[in-house]
Parts: sequence; C-alpha cells; structure tokens
Amino acid sequence: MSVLSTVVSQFINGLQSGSVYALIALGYSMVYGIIMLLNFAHGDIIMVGAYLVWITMSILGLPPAVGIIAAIVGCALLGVFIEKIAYTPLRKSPRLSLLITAIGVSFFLQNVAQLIMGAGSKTMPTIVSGPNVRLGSVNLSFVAIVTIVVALVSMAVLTILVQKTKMGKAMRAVSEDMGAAQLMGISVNKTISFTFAIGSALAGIGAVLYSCAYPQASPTMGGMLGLKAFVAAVLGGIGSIPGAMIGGFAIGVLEAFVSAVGLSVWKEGVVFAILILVLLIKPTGIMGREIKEKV
Amino acid sequence: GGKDKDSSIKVGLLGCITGDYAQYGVAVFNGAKLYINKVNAEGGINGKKIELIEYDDKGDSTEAVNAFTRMVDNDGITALIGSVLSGASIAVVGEAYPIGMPVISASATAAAFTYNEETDTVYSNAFRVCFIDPFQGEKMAQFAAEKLDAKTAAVIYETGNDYAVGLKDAFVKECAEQGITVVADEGYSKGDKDFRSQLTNIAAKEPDVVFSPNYYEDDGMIVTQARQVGVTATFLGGDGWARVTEYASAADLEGSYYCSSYAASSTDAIKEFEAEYAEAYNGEAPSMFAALGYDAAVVLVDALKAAEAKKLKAGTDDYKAAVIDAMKNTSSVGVTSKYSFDEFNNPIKDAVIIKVENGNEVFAQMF
Amino acid sequence: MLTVKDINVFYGPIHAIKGVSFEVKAGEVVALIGANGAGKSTILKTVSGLLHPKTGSIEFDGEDISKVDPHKIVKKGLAHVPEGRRIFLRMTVMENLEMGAFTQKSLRDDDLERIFERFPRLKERRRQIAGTLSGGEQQMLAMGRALMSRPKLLMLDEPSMGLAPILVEQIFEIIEELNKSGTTILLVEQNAGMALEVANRAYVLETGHITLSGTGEELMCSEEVRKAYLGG
Amino acid sequence: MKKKMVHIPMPWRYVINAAAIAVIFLIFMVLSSAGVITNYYSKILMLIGINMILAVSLNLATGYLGQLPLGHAGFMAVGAYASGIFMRTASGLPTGLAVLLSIIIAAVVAGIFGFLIGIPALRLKGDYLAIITLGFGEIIRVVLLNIDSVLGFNFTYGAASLKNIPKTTTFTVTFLCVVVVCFFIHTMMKSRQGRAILSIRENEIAAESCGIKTTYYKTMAFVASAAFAGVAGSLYAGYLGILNPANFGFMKSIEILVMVVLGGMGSMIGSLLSATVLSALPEMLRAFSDYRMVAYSLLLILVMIFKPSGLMGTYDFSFTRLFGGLLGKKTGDSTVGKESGE
Amino acid sequence: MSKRDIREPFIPERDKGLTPTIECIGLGIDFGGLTAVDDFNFTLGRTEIGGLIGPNGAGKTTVFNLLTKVYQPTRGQMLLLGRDTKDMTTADANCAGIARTFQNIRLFKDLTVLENVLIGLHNEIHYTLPEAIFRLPRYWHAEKVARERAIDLLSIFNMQDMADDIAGSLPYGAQRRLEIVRALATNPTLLLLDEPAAGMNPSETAELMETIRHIRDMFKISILLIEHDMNLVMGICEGIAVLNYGRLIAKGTPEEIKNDPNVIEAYLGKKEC
Ligand SMILES: Nc1ncnc2c1ncn2[C@@H]1O[C@H](COP(=O)(O)OP(=O)(O)OP(=O)(O)O)[C@@H](O)[C@H]1O
Ligand SMILES: Nc1ncnc2c1ncn2[C@@H]1O[C@H](COP(=O)(O)OP(=O)(O)OP(=O)(O)O)[C@@H](O)[C@H]1O
Ligand SMILES: [Mg+2]
Ligand SMILES: [Mg+2]
Repeated sequence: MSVLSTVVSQFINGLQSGSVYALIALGYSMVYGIIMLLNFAHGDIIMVGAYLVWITMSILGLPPAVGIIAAIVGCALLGVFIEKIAYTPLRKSPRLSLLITAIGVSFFLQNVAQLIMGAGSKTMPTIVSGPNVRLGSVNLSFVAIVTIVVALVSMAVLTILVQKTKMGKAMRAVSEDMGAAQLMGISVNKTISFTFAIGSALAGIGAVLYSCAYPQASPTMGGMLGLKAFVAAVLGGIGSIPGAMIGGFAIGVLEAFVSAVGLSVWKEGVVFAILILVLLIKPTGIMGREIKEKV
Repeated sequence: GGKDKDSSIKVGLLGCITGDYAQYGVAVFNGAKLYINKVNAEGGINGKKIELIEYDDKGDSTEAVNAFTRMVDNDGITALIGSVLSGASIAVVGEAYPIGMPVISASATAAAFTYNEETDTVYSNAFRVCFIDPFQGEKMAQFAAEKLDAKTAAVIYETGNDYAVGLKDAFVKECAEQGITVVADEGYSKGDKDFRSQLTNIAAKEPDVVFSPNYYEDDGMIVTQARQVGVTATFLGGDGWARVTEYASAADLEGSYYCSSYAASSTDAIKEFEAEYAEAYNGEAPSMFAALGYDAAVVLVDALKAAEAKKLKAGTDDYKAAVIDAMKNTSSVGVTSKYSFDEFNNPIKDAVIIKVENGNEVFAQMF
Repeated sequence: MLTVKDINVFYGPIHAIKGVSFEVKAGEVVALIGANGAGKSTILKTVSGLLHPKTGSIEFDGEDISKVDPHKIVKKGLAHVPEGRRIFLRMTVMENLEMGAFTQKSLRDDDLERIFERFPRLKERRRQIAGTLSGGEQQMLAMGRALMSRPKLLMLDEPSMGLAPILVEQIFEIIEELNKSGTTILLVEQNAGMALEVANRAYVLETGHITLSGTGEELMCSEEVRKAYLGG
Repeated sequence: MKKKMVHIPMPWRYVINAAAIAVIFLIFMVLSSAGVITNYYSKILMLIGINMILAVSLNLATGYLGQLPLGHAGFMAVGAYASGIFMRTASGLPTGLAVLLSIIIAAVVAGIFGFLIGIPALRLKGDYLAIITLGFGEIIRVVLLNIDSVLGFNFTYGAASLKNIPKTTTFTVTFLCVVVVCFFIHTMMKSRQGRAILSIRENEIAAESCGIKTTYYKTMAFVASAAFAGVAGSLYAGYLGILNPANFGFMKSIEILVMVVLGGMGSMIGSLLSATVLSALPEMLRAFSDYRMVAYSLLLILVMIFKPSGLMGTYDFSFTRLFGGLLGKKTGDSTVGKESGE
Repeated sequence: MSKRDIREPFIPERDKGLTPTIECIGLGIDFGGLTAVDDFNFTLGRTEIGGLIGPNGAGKTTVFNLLTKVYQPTRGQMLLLGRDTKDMTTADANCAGIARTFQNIRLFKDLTVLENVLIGLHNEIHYTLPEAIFRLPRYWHAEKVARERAIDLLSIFNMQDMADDIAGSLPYGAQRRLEIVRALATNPTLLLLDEPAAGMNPSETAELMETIRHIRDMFKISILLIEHDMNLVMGICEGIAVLNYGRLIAKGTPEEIKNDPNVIEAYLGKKEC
C-alpha cells in the first residue's frame, strides 16, 4: 500500500469513529445547553440502545429496521424518563447536585444492565450490510459510508430544527433563563423534555451506528464513549451543534493518526493534550462563543 | 450460619463480579460454586459442609484487600479461592502470606502472584491453576516457529493490562530466540473498540503471524477489523481467546490458533462438566474461566480433605498449614488437567493448542 | 379584567403576601406602590403564574388562573416585564424581540416597526448581544419584548429603575400612550410621584397588606403617602 | 436570624478541641487493643481516613474556591507514586522518619504538579476547568502507565504495578494526618488568605475590586488542595503496598467529588461525614452482593433529590460550639462556619 | 463645553499644589465596532465629589470599568495620583487607591456582612499564611484590629448590628450600603459609586446623601458617582460631567449643568427637576 492510501484509509477510519463521537457529543451538547448539566448518563443511554437492538434482533428475531426504531424510540423515552424522575426535582438545586445525580443515574444504568443482561458482552447481529467501495487503492467499507452519511444528515436535520423551528427558539430561551422563557409563553417542561428526547434519540442513532461498526454490547460500554463524546463536545465548543460535529470528527481523526504513527499507547494522553491546548488558546472550544460578563 | 462452628469449613471466594471485568469473575464464581455445591450435596467433607463466603472486589485492589481482611477477621475463613484479576490477587497475597492463609486463584496469571521477583520470595501459600503469562507467550512463539514456519510476526495488545503485556513480552523475547522478526508492535488502551489504525499499519508490514494476546471480546473485534483492513496473516492468541468464536465470524477467524488450558468438549470430563454447568446455570456454556474456577475448587477441596484427615480444626494455623502442604503436593484431577505444582507454585500442565475451524474452537494438539 | 381575591403567597416559610385583594378594570392604569420588600414584585409574579398562591383566587378575563402555568397565562394575553428585566443576555436584541412574539403565529413587521419607533435605540442596536447593553437599553428591550406579544394586560415591575430622567419621562409617556391605544396596565413603581400621576387608581402595599387605595390624585394628596413615598 | 454570640475564650477553645481529638483517639486505641476493632475494622478506618483527606482537600478547591476540578485522583496518584518510590529505597531510615519524609515528599511533589497544572487550568472557568483538569488527570495516569516501557527504566512499573512498598500506614498515622490536614485547612480558611479564597468563589470581579490578587489565591488554594491529595496518596501507598495506575482513573476523581457534594459543598464536617459514609457503605452493602452497586447508585440519586445541598449543607461543626451548646450557651464562629437555614 | 481647562479639577483652588486624584487624558475604548467611550478628558481633585451623568448607554459604567482596569482602554492615558496606570490589573488599581461599587450589586452573598468588610480590608491586614495556620500572635493581633476597624466602618451606616447576618439576606438598600462600606474598607483615595441610590426611596436617598458627604469629610477622599436621581446629584456633587454617546458634552457646577441646553436636551428632559 502506498503511503498516501494509508493516510487516506486512516483518515476514513477516523471519520467513521468520529461520526459516532459527533452524534453522541451532539446529544451531550444539547442537554448541556439547556440545563447546563454534564449528563454523565448519556453514554449509558447508548448502552441501553445497543442492548435494545440486540434484544429486538437476536432474541425476538425481528428485522434490523425494527431494531433501529426500537433503539431510537427506546432511548428517547428513557432520556425523557430519566429527566422526569431524576433531574426535574433538582431544577432549582445547585448544579453540582445535578451532576452527582447524573453520575448516580449512570452507575445505576450500568449495574442494572449487568444484573439483567449479564456481565459479558453480547455479540450484535449484522444491522446493515452492503458492498465495500474501492476508491483507487483505498478500501471504503459500507458501514463506514453509512455511518458518516447518517451522522452528517442527523446533524443537518438538527441544525434546521434548532435554528428554524419554534421549538428550537424555545430551547435557546429556556437554556438562558427559565423564568423569562415562561413569561414569553414557552412551556419549560415540554421544552426540556423535548431536548432530552432529541438528545437521547441521537444517542439511539449513535448506538445503532456504533453497533454496526463495533458489534458488541456490554454494560460498561457507555463509560468511555460518553467520556470521549464529552471531550468532543467541549473541544468543539459545548452547546454548539457544528462544534460537536467538528469536535467529534477531530477526536476520531486524531485518534486514528496517533494510533497510526505508533503512539496508540499515548492516544488518550494526546487527545487530552490537544484538548487542553485548544482550550488554552480558545477557552470556549473551537466553535464556542465567548460571552463576557458585563460589569 | 456460625452457630455450630465445627459443622462447616469456611472458604472465601473473592473476585470481580461487578465492574469492567465482571464476566471473568462471574464465570470463576460459577465454576467454583458448581464443584463446592456438588461436594456439599454429596455430604461435604468429613460430614462438614463447605461454607462459601463470597465477596465482590470490583477488580479493585483496595476492595480486594478489604474484603479479604473481612473474610479473615469477621468470617474466619480457612482458605481462599481468588482473586480473579492479577492485580487484585497480588494485593491479596500480600495480606495472606504473612498470616499463612492458603490461597488458590483460578485466573491470576501474573508471575508476581506466587513469586516476588524483587525479594526473591516464593509465596508458599499461594497457588494457581492457570498458566502464568510468560509461559503462554513463549509457547505461542515456539509454536509459530516450529509448526507454522513463521519468519515474521506482529503483535497487538492492550497496554494497560498486565496479562496482555506479560504474554506479549514473553512472545517477543521468545521470537528473538526462535529467529522470528517482530515487524510491528502495536498497543491499544482499555475500552478501545477501534483498532483499524493499528491494523492498517500491521497490514502494511505483511507479517506471517499476528499475536493478539488479549481477552476474547477484544480479540474478536481485532480479527474482524483486521480482515477489513486487509490483514491476511494467521492470528495467534493466549487463553484469553476462549469463546472468541462468539465474537467474530468463522471466515475471519479461520485457521487461527490459541493456547489454552481448556478445549471445549474435547474430553469426556469436560463434556460432563459442560452438562453440569449448563444444568446449573440456565443452559449457559462454560468458559475457560468457569472450568478453571471449578479446578481451583477441586484442588482446594482435595487439600481440605487432607487436612480434615489429619483431624485438625478448621480455621487453626495448623489446619491452614496442612492445606498449603497438601496443595503443594497435590495430584488432583480437575476438568482441564491433572495438577501438580512447580517450585513457584505454578501448575505443571501442557498447553492445549486450539485451532479455529469453521467457526468452532477445536482441539488441535498438546504442545 | 383582573380580579385578585384574598391571596396568600409564601416563599417557603416566609409569608410574603397576606390576604391581598385588588382589581384592574379593562382600560385602566393601576399602580402598586410600597416600600422595598413590601411584596409588590411578589404580587406580579403570582399573577403571571411564576408563583402560585396558597389560597385565594386570581381571575383574568373571567377565568381563574391561580393554578395555571405561566406560559399558558401569557397566551391568554397577559405580559409581565419582570423586575431586573430578565432579558436573554446571550441573544441579540432582535432575537429577544422575536422571543417576545413566541405566542404569535409569526413575527409581524408592523409590531417590530412600532417598537423601533418607540425605542429608536433598539433599532440601532438590533444586532448587539443584549448582555452588553447598558441598563437603560436593557429596560427598553424588556418593554419592547413584552409588547411583541400584543398583551391585553401589561404588568410592569419598576420600569423606571436606573433610567435617565429623560427616559423616565418617556417611559411614562409610553405607558400613557399604550394605555390610550387600549392596553390595560398594572404598574409597580418606587417612583411613586410619577406612578400616581399616570395611574387611574393605585394601591399602597405595606409588608404584604394593602393599606390604602384610591385614585391617583387622592393618594397623591394623602398625607401618609406623601411622607412615606414622596419624600415629604 | 440574629444569634447571640457567647465566645468561649481562645485558649480554652484550643484545649477543648485538642482534648476532644485526644479522647476520640484514645477510644479507638482502647477499642483496638481490646480487640473490638479488628484488623478489618482498622483497615476500613484507615481507608475512611484516606478518603477523608481526599474529600476535604477537594473541598478546598470545590467548596471553598468554587472551582470544579475533575482530576483530583491524578494528584493522589502523583503523591502515591512519589511516596511509594521513596519508601522502597528508604529501608535504611528509621520507620517513623521514613514515613514522615514520604508524606512530606508526596505533598511537595503533588503540590508542584498542582502548581504546574493550576497555572494554565485556572485561567478557565466552570465546566471548562472541569474538563481541563480531567484531561490532566488522565494524562498523569497514562504517563504513569507507560513511562517505563517508553523510557525503558523501572520507575513506576506501569501495568505490572509498583510492588513491595512497605506497608507503613497505620491507624495512628492516618489519624494524625487527618487531624493535621483538617487543622491546616481550617486555620487557613479562617485567615485573610482563606477569606480571599472564599471571595473568589462568591464573586471574582468584586474580589479583584477589593484588591485581591485572584490568580495568586486561586493557585494557592489549588496547590494546597493538590498537596493534601498527595498526602492521601502517600497514605494509600503505605496502606496497600502496591500501586497501579488503574486505581487513579477518572472514576476515582468522580468518587471524591461525590463525597464532597454529598457532604455539602464548603462544609468540612460534611466532607468528613460523607467520606465516612461512602467508604463504609460498600462494605456494609457487601451482603447484597450483586445488588450492591445498584443500591449504592440509588442511594446517591435519592440523597441528591431529597437533600440537594448535601448532607450537611454548608454547616460546619465545631467541638467548641458543641461544647458551648452542652453548657447551655450558644457560641459562634463568625468567619467560615455558618448555619444554613434548615 | 464650558470654557474651563479640561485638565483642571472642578474646584482648583481647594487642593492647590496637590496632584489630582485622577486625570484622564483622551481615554477611549471600543467594543468590536462600537466606540463606548471616546476622548474622555477628566480630572478630579483630592477631596472633590464629582458626578457623572448621562443618558442610558452613554458609557458611564464603562468609564468606571476603565478607571478600575476591568477594561483596558483602547487609547488614551489615565493617571492616578500622577502615576500612569497602564499595566495595572483591577487588583493593582485597588491597591493604588481606587475602590468602587457596582451598578448590579456584587456582594459576597453567602458570607456575613462582617466577612464582606474583612475581605475589603484584605490588604490592610498583615500576616503570612504560616502565621495564620499556626495562629501566631501577629495573626491574633491583626485579626482583632481588623475586626474593630470593620465594625467602625459598618457603624458609619449604622450597620454594626448586622455584622453577623448573611449579606445576601439583607434588604436591597442595606446591600447597597454594605457595598460602599466594603469599598471604603480598602482604604481608597478615590471612591466610585455606580448608582448608589438605585432602588432607594426618597427618604433613604436623602440619608445616603448625608452619608456620602460625611464619608468625604471623614476620610478626605474624592468621590465620583453615577446617578440618575437628580436630587442626589445636584444636591451633593461639586462638579458634574455629562456623557453622551461616549463623549463628554458638558462639565461644570450643578448650576451650570442644570441650565445647559445640550444637557437638557440629551438627558434631563424639559421638565424642571
Ligand atoms: N425568592 C425569595 N425567597 C424568599 N423570600 C423572598 C424571595 N423573594 C422575595 N422574598 C421576600 O418577600 C418579600 C416581598 O418581596 P418583593 O420582592 O415582592 O418586594 P418588593 O415590594 O418588590 O420590593 P422591591 O421594591 O425591593 O422590589 C420580601 O420580604 C422579600 O425578602
Ligand atoms: N463588554 C461590552 N461589549 C460591547 N458593548 C458594551 C460592553 N460594555 C458596554 N457596552 C456598550 O457600551 C455602551 C455604554 O455602556 P455603559 O454600561 O457604560 O452605559 P451607562 O452609561 O452606564 O448606562 P446606564 O446608565 O444605563 O447604566 C452601551 O451602549 C453598551 O451597550
Ligand atoms: Mg420588587
Ligand atoms: Mg451604568
């Protein structure tokens, strides 16, 4: 293989995993945007999504489409349910309490999943399949193409949703000042639930794509994924949709190249070092808008 | 139930049954419990039931030490099966050695579990029924050279995992002896699911064999992705490969070899064990960890019998010494092998080489 | 239009409003005056649904709204410019105004024009981030935003606070103007003199009770009011 | 809201505090020599002590300074390794001296790391500070894990663990460290420096306008917080005798944060209490086996929902207040401690 | 603009021979494209009470932020007691003698009133961290002195009884007064008050006026205040500067300002105050 095609292959590798990070980061970012909560349970919602795919397809033997819908709808419902049970009562509490609750929810989901599904991982059935594409000497896997395309489309839809619809406006208002938003005629509860539903549905899509690329589901799979998505969201500028996208791709590609040059041992170190560097140069992330406090 | 103290022999069972490595812990627990329950059902030892004190350590050294101390102080155990992970097991031995507590682990593969290199001390109380890490690495390098005529090799392993690192180090060292050139040395971190970058590099070097001494879930993923990025080499692995066929396709795995202490359905004893296990645990098929858990219990129970035969009182120092002594000179027969221990308390048994054929893990040869 | 009957409002254990009743008739300007902490803002918050009374009733346009959520009350035609303005600091001036029209089907240019006419400063600063506006500019924005929802009843909480004298005058002019064009207004003010001047009727609030009420002029002449709120 | 304050005069307050601490210590010693406190319980007590130090040290940065560092385990790791490496080579020294030195070394090394990391990190605020410290914590872990294999020396032993560290941590040593650390933090917070730290939490711009060099005090609090985490690390090294980078991951930092928030931000007694509860809880839940972690997580969620400001709010306990209360008069420390309106 | 030399204080004869407290020469700042303050020339004598007025958004608070170094000026120079303040931070400016209150109150809300003042006294208290940790005599002494001083300062506003209340729980007016006390505690030569009477009723405002004058006489400092309440401004200011769109449009005595047609048009409105 030529150097160039290796580089291109590595780049595609990075884009593929980056797409998944980006989708998850988006959900992270949206939830953060609206209630300023680092939703540590977000990664675990993905885990639930993956199990939902596994259950519908491997246990119930239903076709992939059903599995995909089950994951997306299931995750959205779970997200809203968690928000209602665990986060709503804490809306007026210090933010850190909310953070700890989110950590509690994350532990809870992991351990319950382990109790129900067992500790080992489940092998995912094939969800999508198709022919690989050859571009010159570069081998493009079907799954990679699907992953990248789905991520890009989700992103576009979401951008339109947030910028052009009333719900999107409501989300922005609620994220700034819940009281004032109510006075504008916005239903805060509905808006927050909606945000969780969308964010978690994205996690559901993420779960499906992840399962296509890495066909295993385990109770602890959400932890590392969640963390990386979190990093991606912050890198891109938390609260920003294109930011989450850029952050996700950046981390995916970065990881791919760090591993490619034989530094995979230091991958996490390098990713965090880059993150730190970016934050020091631009403290609100790549796309984050800096809001100076007026004195 | 400690009402009648003499009516039971208390044995600790320690390992990670929650957390990232819970699947190994649960398997070891299941295997060990299967045998102990069997012994109890048959009337126990000397009319005494074996009472298992089971604690979870989450794979965490601190928790393991605390749980072990609790077993000793509050529960009054006489011997310990555990822990499951090497790190936790080493920490526990540090506590168990000074008090002469017999310990047998089903899965602590790190050499340091029974032998402290720096102080040159053998922990005389600690035994294991699994291979040590270097043994498997050496075996596979020899196998690659002698049976596969490999000239070049690549390795891919989890860097933060002492098991994987131990196997890989031994493999690389032995390769040098055997005249195999290691052309690529790629690592990854715990929790990684994407190995394409490393595998793309390996593919570019076109090695004869790839040694992937990790746990089966990762190995399955690695082999799958390797084929996607164009690695055609024969894959080799350690005993962590057991059940790998559930995690990668038959085509991708075809012709891979790994070294193990356990080959599913390969002997009558194993078949019987599989049947018992399936009956006890909802039809589940046992993994190597389950088999080793079972074997650890077998070796320990035999040693307990020896101590009982000496009419010693469970829990006393003499009793423990007798158990240790009996284990040292054991000739127990477990499901995977007949056991005896070398000077470092490591089991002397041949490795089983398993080959993946048509999606089945079949016994290839003893090596 | 608005009838408040015997409401009691609590902040946890703090009994902030103790059996207050008053009414605002369609087309009126009604002022609520009183010292710091008397409970003026609390009453407005209760009317707009941000707080709910423990007992008592609030009728708006013949409907009991004492247990209705604020966003539904806004849709019924009640706008509240809260204390401290509560504009969306990270949005631009324009976006704030759009938010004001949230209950409307679409943003209407004539609404926008009217507001820019009243507050030319806002037009100038259309694209500025609201958080960087000066205090007075923020106040204008808050009023402009409330007007975007075309309210039947507009509640203003200390609209003159922090404003330049010329603007204070303007604000009161605007209040009169709005009232003339048919908007009913409930006004809370520290600046009692100005408030009583524009008000048809006014209530004086002291530590959660209404102690006086009457027409603007009556109160202006009242000895007690002069002493306490008009500086002698 | 007004409290009548009757101050117990100063020297007496010290005597009361010292006596109370001595009594607690004596009770433990008596109980352990009577065999009531077994080896197991004393191990748990040591662990509680270590976690107490971690919690109060993080509380300094979180509760008092108002920042949210998520890399506290990194400082603990640095301290633990520094101390562990020292102890492995210090066999010639008398044990007491070696232990003392190891603790000081751990504190200094962790403090230096705190400084190096604090300088860039403290330029950021809120969640950005959280993520950047998380990053540093992870980098520390990755370096500890890989530095040997890269540079080819035997220093941390990476994944194979740093073994054979003398197990010198005893109940007494832990107890003393807890007392000293708490004393340091307590007296620091009741000084002008402590007030400067609090003012930054309350309103940074106003603090600057009061002539407080905020960068300096932020760094100071951060370094102190790191150094004390190093002390905890040192005790941990001597407690377990074996160190593996995996023990100091991101989850450990989270665990410490949970202690601080659960106890009540800015409440030292809260940190101490929740460190106790959260260290003992998994042990108490052992009987639940499989359900243990589920119960733990549920408890976490429930406490936060029903007591969002933490177990103790911002309440700070003082022996003298208790003592004064017993004497039937109210005393108050008018600086740090303040009663939350329950 | 009145004919007076822009480099002169309002009452040049009072503090003859003394360097003015503050001298701004052509000070200006831009925010992106927006020029918030431009060509700001202003001098305040050692014991003067000055007023800064102007329409909303004229740039008054921004001037305060420039003086306290919260913002760095885009152009121009600022001398504090004759010293250039170019490289100072906010904290340095305070140490050099500028203290302020904020338009939107910025107290240390969760701390007590006394602690708020003690934090103001931060640089007046002298002991090192080790002295504090080991509670050496200097610590006790300095703390005792500081506490007494804090209570003294609080008693200027009759707030000594509130010393142990949580600052955030005080009524609004008291919070404003506490901010002034905290600013005074930093031992300033120039005190900047941003709308000190906002949210106060007329009788409270009258009281505040007295107190401000009293503070000047007692501490012999200069005071610059922003206020929209003309009773207060005209009542106590010895000189007034009027800003509009970031530029000075008038400067002079209250009488002069009251009758300046520019000011009436831009700020006061037609009605008599
Ligand atoms: N969020 C709250 N929690 C507790 N008490 C509150 C809260 N908000 C207001 N209060 C109390 O309720 C009473 C009434 O407050 P309110 O804000 O309605 O007064 P106000 O008349 O608007 O005063 P001001 O002129 O200062 O705006 C006061 O005693 C106040 O301290
Ligand atoms: N950080 C900033 N970024 C952008 N524009 C700013 C910033 N700070 C102030 N401005 C603008 O500068 C102008 C002056 O603001 P400033 O706050 O100084 O007004 P002010 O005279 O104090 O008004 P008020 O009396 O209403 O408080 C305003 O138009 C404001 O929008
Ligand atoms: Mg009010
Ligand atoms: Mg201003």
